[in-house]
Amino acid sequence: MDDLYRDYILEHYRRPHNFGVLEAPTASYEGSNPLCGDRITMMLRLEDGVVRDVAFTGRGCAISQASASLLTDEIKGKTVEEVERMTPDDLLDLIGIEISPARLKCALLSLDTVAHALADDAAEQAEADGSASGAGSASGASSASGASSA
Amino acid sequence: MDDLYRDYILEHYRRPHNFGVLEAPTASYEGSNPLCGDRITMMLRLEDGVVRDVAFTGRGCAISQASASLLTDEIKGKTVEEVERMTPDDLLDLIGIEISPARLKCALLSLDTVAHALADDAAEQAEADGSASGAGSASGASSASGASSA
Amino acid sequence: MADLAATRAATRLDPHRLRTDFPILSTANRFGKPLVYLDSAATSLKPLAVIEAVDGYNREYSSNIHRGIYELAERATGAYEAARAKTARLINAPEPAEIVFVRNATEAINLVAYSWGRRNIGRGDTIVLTEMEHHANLVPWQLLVQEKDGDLEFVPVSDDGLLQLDVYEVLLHLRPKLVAFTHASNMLGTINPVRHMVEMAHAAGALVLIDGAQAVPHMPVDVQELGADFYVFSGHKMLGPTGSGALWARRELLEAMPPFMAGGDMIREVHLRRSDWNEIPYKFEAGTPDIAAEIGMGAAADYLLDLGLDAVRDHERELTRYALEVLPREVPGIELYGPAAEHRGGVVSFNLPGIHPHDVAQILDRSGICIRAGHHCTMPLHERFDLAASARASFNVYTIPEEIDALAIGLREVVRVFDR
Amino acid sequence: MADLAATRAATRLDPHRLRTDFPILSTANRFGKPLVYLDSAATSLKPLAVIEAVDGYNREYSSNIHRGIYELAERATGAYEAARAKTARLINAPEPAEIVFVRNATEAINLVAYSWGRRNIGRGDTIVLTEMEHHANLVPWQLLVQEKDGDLEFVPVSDDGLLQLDVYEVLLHLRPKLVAFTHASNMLGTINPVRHMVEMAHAAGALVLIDGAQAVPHMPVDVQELGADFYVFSGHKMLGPTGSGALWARRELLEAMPPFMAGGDMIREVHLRRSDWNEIPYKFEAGTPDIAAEIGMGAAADYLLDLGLDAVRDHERELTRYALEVLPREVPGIELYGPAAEHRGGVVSFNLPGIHPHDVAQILDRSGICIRAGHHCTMPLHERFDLAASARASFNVYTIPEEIDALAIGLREVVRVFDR
Ligand SMILES: Cc1ncc(COP(=O)(O)O)c(C=O)c1O
Ligand SMILES: Cc1ncc(COP(=O)(O)O)c(C=O)c1O
Repeated sequence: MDDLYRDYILEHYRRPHNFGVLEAPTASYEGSNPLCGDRITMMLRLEDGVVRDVAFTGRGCAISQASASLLTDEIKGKTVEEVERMTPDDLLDLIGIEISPARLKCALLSLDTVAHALADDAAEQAEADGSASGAGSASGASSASGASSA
Repeated sequence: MDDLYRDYILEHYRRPHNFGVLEAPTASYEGSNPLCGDRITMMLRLEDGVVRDVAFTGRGCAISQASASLLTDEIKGKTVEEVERMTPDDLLDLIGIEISPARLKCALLSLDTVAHALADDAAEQAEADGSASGAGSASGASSASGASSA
Repeated sequence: MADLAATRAATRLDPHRLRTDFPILSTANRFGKPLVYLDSAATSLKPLAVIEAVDGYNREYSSNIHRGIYELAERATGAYEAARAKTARLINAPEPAEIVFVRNATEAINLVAYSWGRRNIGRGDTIVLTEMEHHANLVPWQLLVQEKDGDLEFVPVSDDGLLQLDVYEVLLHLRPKLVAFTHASNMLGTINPVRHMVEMAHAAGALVLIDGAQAVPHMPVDVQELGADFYVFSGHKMLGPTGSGALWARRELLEAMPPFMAGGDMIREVHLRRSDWNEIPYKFEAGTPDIAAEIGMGAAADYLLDLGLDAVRDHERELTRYALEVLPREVPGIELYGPAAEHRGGVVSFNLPGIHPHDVAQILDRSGICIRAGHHCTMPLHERFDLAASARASFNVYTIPEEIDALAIGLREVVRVFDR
Repeated sequence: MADLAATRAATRLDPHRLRTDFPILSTANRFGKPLVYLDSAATSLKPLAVIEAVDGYNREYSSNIHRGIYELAERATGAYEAARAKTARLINAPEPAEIVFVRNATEAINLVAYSWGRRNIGRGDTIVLTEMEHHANLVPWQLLVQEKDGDLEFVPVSDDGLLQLDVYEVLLHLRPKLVAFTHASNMLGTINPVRHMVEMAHAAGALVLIDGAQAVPHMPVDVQELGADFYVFSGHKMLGPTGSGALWARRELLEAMPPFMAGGDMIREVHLRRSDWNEIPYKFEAGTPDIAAEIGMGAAADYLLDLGLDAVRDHERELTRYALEVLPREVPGIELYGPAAEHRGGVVSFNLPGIHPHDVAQILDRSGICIRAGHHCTMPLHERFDLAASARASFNVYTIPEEIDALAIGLREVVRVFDR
């Protein structure tokens, strides 16, 4: 009956993969969808342009939680460029169920939050590179946390 | 065919009675109906509580001009109290044609303006009486001119 | 005694019968399920009388008002002003001229904040609100006190969803210039003791704005008896069209207030560098108003007055009592918010443990059941109860107990989906 | 060549045929006279497509938007956002998100005056307007410069009803912050050289607001080609419902502007003492919008696009040319205002010597002919021409030459009544 609430979606919702806090992430971002009260923090450890590890915390509906669970599985081990190239459609394919317009923001919150985390990291890198010498360590934890613009 | 534009209405419009400037009025007021551009100045000479003379100037539609013409005929010689007691219905009876809601303001502008002139005069009298001695001449021309609140 | 009971019975609502007045109630969703509409607090359905009032204007006499000297324009002007008189009657306003037509309750509150507020609230002045306000009765005041360097204070809400009047009393010692609160909460359902609260505010020298968006559709409202200074509501929540709404305020207040928006109709005379204003209510109705919608609101006011607002209130209180009894019994674990049926309108907010309200709403939709999920434009109230979101069922004159049964069955299905 | 001519002929309007789309055109007045509606500049009649779009929402899927997770709400949200896309297409806006739905052109201008104006106009800053503005594009700026101690300057109008661009040039040397003018005059009919005027304003560093209330319904409008910064119009003048309208502005401008009204939907997060804003256009649409009316405006946009705005303009230019030829010939002594048909929209204002326009309108009403009499919300323009008032006939897609003939006959009757 319920296309949306397939077993594997509920499975990911009940026991999300990569749920928890990542020690010393190099990039992180807190995204939110105030309309639903969904709120999720994505933490990534990037090394040599590759997503070495990823985890998330937060609360939300089955769609947003399952989406985060599936997405984190997907991007672990991928290069940053590969992740940056991911489109909403890629994520929707991954989720594999039909999402109505009203739930699109729930489904895409995870990807949106990852994108923000990566963008912030890139901005900091650029700044660190630009500000030449000094304590310009590009590997300092970028725990940029803020509101997503989604 | 035209209930509104009876001969006597047009007659009053073309040759309004009491049209012109009154020398040394004791009360006067400029009323206007900005929506139509109607604008009329009512001038009265009051003596011992009686309207000794009255005249008006201004421009407006047939209804407002005929109304002013008929009204000035009517109030000449009446006591101020009698004039103050006149209601919109009295004036509409005088005009004798059926006025649609949209034209009511045109029809009543003359009465409204007379009422303002009398009210201003009364206020000045009261002030003059109140301010005791001095040059408190109650017969100075009250040329209170301003916008009607209609 | 028997006679009295008979009269009373005669004035009861027959919701099954009046449902035929609402064409949408005979539609079905994409799965062929009949509509179970439990989102009336967001917007109400519209009876034929309202639909046809709008359609009649659009089809037969659509023309502009106030400035036309031809039959159509006179008919439109007549209908528009008649709607104002009907709206005045609905809340027993002393005169129709005190009714300003606006798009919705939100615009009415913004009008007061801009026009009255910017002139009367200054540095250090306090406005008292409550923790249960809809964003519409909160954010405009935030903007105002930010601009004017004033202060906001909030009457807290108790665990059972009531305003803490003892704190209100203390806050009034701050001598606020304005107190603004909702007549009925759109999340908890709480009906506030507004008459008493107005008295207290007046005794402290404050003016009072009441947000009646959730009250006018559901109970008798008499602004003169309440003694309020400003009262606002939306047409679309009281069986009327979107785009209609009203601000009521006492004549002296409206006359002293500067205009909000400027343009045609609200002026008396315009020169290149100065203008003066038309009389009330036109001073506040700049430009071509939503003639069709306000005429529709007039028809809605008539419809409600014909039903009788006492009967409406009785009907909805019974529904609420029924829901508060059925839901906890039939849906194990359901968490309900808000006070007892006696103190609340037809609004029941709840959560199912471990299931996000969005998922609840989505699964109910399959069965044709429409409820709301989210923060219902009351984020601070949700924070107060430490909720990220809630689900809400809300009722109106056309709601029947069978729909509450359907909701209970639907919620069991939701639990089943998540438990499987 | 023949082919081209055929195509051109094929895209011409057939006003007689499309009149059947307007149910009101088959009504008659209290004397049984068929409707001759010549007051389209005040508000337009509505075609079935619009009437039914409104009625369909009210009957079949009336529900609130944006926040509902059920079928009705998704349908309503879809229709509302589709209307935004259609409205964007009508004026070739780069993206639908740049269309803010408002009640009417008046609200759109007030929105800009409050939100952009209060932040960007300061002491001594100049705003350039023209003498031919509707009060809607004059009084909001008067209020703004009064508050901020700024200045207004006015481009004068020549005797033949054209803006004096040489003076405009000089006024631009004052380096105004904003220039605001009407695309087409609702009294003279003048279509202003807006593209050129925008270029001149931009060269002088000013932003430009164009009041398109009398343009959008009648000719192709392309905001990108015009290069405007703000463009406003009303739905009810473009065959749409009352209560609908739009502000278009460039994304960067809208994003930088603070909110106008505050409440539900325009926020992202609300706390008791601070809030932040939703993305555009929602930041400017506080509260429940006029869903039904905006959906109706979308249908009107489609209707106009289907007719083809070039064909609409051609039709109305021909009508105007015909009127300017017939009226002076058939109605001795008639005084006409405004420029030649080439430079004007379907608006013809006039006076009969010695007869007040109210009387003209009243007598025409007996024959079922609807025209406007008064100052048409352009008092300063009437002062400029030393007129207390004028009569105005205005056209739309459904207007036919026979109605201009009827007007001429009616006006001769008016003269007869007054001369008898
Ligand atoms: C040129 C112009 N601007 C603005 C307006 C105001 O339109 P609305 O009353 O729909 O806000 C009008 C309508 O009369 C107009 O003709
Ligand atoms: C208590 C309360 N106030 C104000 C509003 C705002 O109503 P509208 O969106 O019609 O302006 C609502 C509607 O959600 C409400 O429930």
